[in-house]
Amino acid sequence: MSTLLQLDNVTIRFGGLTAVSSVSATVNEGELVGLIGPNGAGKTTVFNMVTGVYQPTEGRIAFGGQPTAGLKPFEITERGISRTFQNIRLFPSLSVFDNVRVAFHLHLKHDSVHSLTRGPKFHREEVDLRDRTLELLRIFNLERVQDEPAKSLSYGDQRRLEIIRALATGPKLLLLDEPAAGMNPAEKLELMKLIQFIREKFQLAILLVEHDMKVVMGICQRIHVLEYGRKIAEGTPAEIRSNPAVIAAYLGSAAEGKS
Amino acid sequence: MNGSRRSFLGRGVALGAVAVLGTYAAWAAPEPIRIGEFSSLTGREAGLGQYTHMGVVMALEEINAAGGVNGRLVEVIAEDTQSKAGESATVVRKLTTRSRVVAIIGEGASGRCLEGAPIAQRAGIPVVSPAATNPKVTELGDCIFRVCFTDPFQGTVMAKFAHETLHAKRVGVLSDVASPYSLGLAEFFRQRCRVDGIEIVGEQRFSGGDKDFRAQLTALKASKPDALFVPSYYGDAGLILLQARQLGITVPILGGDGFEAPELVQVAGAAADGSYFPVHFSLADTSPRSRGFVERFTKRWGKAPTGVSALGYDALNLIVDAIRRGGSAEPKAIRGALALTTSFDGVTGRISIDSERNARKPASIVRVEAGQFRFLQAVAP
Amino acid sequence: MTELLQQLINGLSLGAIYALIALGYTMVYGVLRFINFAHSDVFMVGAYAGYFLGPKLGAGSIGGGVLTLAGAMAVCAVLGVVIEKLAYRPLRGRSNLTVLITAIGVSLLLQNTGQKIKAVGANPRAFQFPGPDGMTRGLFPETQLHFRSLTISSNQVIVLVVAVVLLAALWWIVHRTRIGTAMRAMSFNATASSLVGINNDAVISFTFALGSALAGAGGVLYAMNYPSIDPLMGTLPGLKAFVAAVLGGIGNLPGAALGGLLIGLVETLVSGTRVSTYRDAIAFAILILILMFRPAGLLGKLRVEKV
Amino acid sequence: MVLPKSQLWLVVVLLVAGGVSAFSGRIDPYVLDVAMGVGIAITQASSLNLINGFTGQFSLGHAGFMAVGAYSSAMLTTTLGPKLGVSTAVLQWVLFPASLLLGGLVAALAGLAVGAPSLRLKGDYLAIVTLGFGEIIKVILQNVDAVGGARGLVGIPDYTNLFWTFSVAAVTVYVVWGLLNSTYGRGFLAVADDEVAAEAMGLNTTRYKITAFVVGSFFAGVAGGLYAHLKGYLNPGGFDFNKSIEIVVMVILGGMGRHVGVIIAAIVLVVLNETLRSFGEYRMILYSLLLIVLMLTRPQGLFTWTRRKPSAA
Repeated sequence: MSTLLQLDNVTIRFGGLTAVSSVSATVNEGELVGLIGPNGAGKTTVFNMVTGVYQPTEGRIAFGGQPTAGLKPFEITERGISRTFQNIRLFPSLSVFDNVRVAFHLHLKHDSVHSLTRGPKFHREEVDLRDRTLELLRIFNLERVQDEPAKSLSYGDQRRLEIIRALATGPKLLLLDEPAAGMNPAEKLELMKLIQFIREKFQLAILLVEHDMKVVMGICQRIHVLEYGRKIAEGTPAEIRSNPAVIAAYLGSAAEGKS
Repeated sequence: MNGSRRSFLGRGVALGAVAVLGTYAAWAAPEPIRIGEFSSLTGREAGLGQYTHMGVVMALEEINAAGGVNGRLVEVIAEDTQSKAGESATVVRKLTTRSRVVAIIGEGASGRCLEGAPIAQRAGIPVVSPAATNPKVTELGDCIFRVCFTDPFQGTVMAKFAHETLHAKRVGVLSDVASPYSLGLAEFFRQRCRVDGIEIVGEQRFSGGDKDFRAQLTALKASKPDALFVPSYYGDAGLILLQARQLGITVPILGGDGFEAPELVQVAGAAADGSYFPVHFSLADTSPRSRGFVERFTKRWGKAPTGVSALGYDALNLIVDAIRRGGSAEPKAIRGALALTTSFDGVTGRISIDSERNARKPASIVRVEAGQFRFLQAVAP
Repeated sequence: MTELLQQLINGLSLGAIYALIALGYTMVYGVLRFINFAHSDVFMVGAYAGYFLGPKLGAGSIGGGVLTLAGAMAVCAVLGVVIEKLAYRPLRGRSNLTVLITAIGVSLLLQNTGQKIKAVGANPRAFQFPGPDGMTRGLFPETQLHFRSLTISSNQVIVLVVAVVLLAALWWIVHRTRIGTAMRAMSFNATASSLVGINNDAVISFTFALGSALAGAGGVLYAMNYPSIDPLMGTLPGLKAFVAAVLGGIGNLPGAALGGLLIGLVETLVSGTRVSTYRDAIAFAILILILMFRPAGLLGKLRVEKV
Repeated sequence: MVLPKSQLWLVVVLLVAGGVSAFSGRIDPYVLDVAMGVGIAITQASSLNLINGFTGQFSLGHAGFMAVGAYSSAMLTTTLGPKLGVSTAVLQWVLFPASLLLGGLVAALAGLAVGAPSLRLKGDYLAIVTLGFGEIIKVILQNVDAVGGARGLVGIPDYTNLFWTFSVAAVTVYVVWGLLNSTYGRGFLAVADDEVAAEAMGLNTTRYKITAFVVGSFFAGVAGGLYAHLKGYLNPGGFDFNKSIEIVVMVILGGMGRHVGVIIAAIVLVVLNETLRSFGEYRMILYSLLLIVLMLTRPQGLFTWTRRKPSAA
């Protein structure tokens, strides 16, 4: 198994605040990795650095062996990283269908000029993209609402649509930011199956930020643990469960929360 | 400023009367002669348009009270250009084709006249501008006339005045970059100064509608002129005079016909004293014709006329005179008769139309003294 | 050197007025996140309020001048609150653009109604008041103070003093009173502020009253310095003040004051040079340049979008 | 098959415009003038709609781009036209379209120059930069004697006719519609909805925004050329901030990001301006009241009965 994503001593500071400090981590091809930690540990910040929203202050991120420094988010998506957001960020006024269709953008052969000349090649591609979009929607059972505006979907469906949209970019690595947030236990179970299914069906690696221990422990092969921007542990779910530093971090924060 | 509405009502009454008479005696009363007017009745230069319009309406009422011309009543169809670019072309098209007017008065502002007049020219409808002083206006074509003097005339006259009467050797110029009127005057003033050997020691610009001229005036003051030439409209001029005196500039300030309005003195107060400008028509003019006009105007509108009121009054009377002389209300005939105008007795002076379709008539230079415009001297073309 | 000093003084007094108007833009933006285009016409109304109140309140003396100023501010405060209640409040929660167009509508309404009302009219009016001796006088007794070849008008001093007093009062209200704290809370997070029991509607009304009062003061001071008023007089200073607010960082009170002073100074300094006719262009060019390097304005903080 | 149909529509409109134009001699010139004003307004509003409505930018400088196009185009026809020594018909049917193209291209360049550096600004900041740009253009035009300065540019030939105005309007509408109705084009809407998400989905949002700006400015410039050759006279003061606002109002009244609504709004506002003319001084009061009442009662825009079409491949 070769390394897909590699973080070497990555640090980012906002003004005086060090949000992530010297974190190193890897995700291998086809692997399902969890990234956990108490609130404010810097998990989403790591996502934002990986996807190019923020540039790390120090350290190096490489994807497929190539450094990603200086790349814009869309260029990183081009390389094969796609993501969902902690607070759902669909295109609310676009239809469900268009939300997914737009994400095929990277694979488009046509551009503004073809949109105007509208030759046979343009049309063939549009038909092809429609089929691929519908196929994706069908897999996830959303084709019945394809013409609804995305904002009218239920919360669970919006979460799923966001994952579908991310898949449409054709990623090698999918970053999921708290996909189980706001779900009830039954939905969480459903989600775990869905994540497993995606990984196998689309043959990709997944990096998962999640609060729910059950979900993380249940599906991840490896887990990285952050606290206050530092990595405090890494290992299999079993290792993490018995790691004293992790227990301290979680119990500590739990104890604080209760007092 | 309620001129337009009252005129609208007035016109309504007149029209109503015509209509009522018409239903009973359609065979007897010929259709009125329609004359168009386009002016800035609203917007930034509404003052200019409304004062002109009041003069036009007064002329109209007098003409119709006297039985019209050639046995027909006259009707004026006024359109508003809102002081905006792009409107004049449309309203002139409306006047020439919709309202089927035989002649047009307007517009006082040179810029909008340049936009609207070519359309009348193409339609062969004569235009008489009351107050567009830009030389380009009558160059537009053989249908375009004016009853006012031109920028070259004013600029030249004021330079000559600075030289001969004020004995100025060094002058400063402050002109409005957004106004073709102001730039034109400044240009011809400069040309004449070169001829007379007056040195232009400072040149500053502002943009119409500005309120603070202290920076430019401070710079001008530093160049120690004997006189300042400030071609601009009264709105800006009032503030310029005020601020110039506040900054301790005591030399005479010369302006253009745009200075003439009661607001100049209202705004500048005592600071207006010692400024000089040419007028088309002086309230202090003692000729019976002018005095009568001022009296009738004041009675009709409850306020004194300005130069453009008199020009608007003359513009309509000149057209009607041409209809009378030519014996026809056809645009072509009116144009022909207008071109042949000699010694038309207007309230702004004896007007002759020259081969360039400009009015040849004397101008008066006034001096502001204790808030009054005092007639100083007449200058012939 | 004297000329430069003179220009600086002129610029400072013009800038102080811009600052007063800019504060209103910025305050409304702070709590409602929209550009109140009608603000420049509230400024115009302020000048007319001063024009009509002046003779009744004894303009021409120091006391009368202050009363007139206060009266105009009160009129504008009421006007601001009324505009907000009638035109903006029903649109609460709608898109910014909807409110923006409404604001443009209100602005056009004020301008054109002004032109039509007989007492106001389209023609410029002189902002002067009849004195007992039959001569007209300004809002305040006026003298020219000379320092060597430097000339400072007492009006310029008054503008600066009034601006400083009003800015201090504003600072006190915003930082030392309950309603000011509520304003700050709301501009920080409107939803949260309503959750902790702040009456957002009251805060908005108050903000409009405050901002409009400042615009009213600006209008009177502007008219006093440039005593020719007309219904369209608000447009240009309004635009400049708006630029000032953005320059300083819209939503930021000291930023608006700083932006106003800067625009006033730049304008005056440019006016005295060869490129004076490019003055408005230069003011905008500076704004654009500053925004290129500081996209949130001079003192504004860029809100890092949470992803 | 949708796509030949869309192009068919374009051809039909062009033919009708040509046909009607051939008989324009029989139409009341005033009506003709207003009709051409409508055509130009449709071009202006639709092109701004691409920027403000569909891509979610907020430009307040459309009049500036229009001015750039108007002056470029008018300079070409007034300086080159008389030197060519060919018939007016040739000038009107060959030189004039070339001048419109030139006007569009120069405006598009200006759009690029303004758009590229300023697109990282958002919302109100972008609005003020575009507004500033418009004012800068106006001031420059006022100061350049070669284009008439403040006096304005006189003697522009009246080449604009029904055919040209409505052809340009039709092409503009087609281009905006065509750009948006493709997988590529949905990207404009995605950028308007959520830039961060769009970027994360691999969309080069900057490129989208610049494309919208450049295409929008191009057609604003062409509209300017039409305007110049309709009015026959250009004055920098005519392209001020209020002109930009007029166009923004059309877009918002029509419903941001609606094709048909914005066209209707452009027509209605031009016709309204003429209808209210007889109200004289009350016109602007009525206009402003109408604006306020409309926004209070139909804030989503006046002409938006249906939901935006969800998808059209």
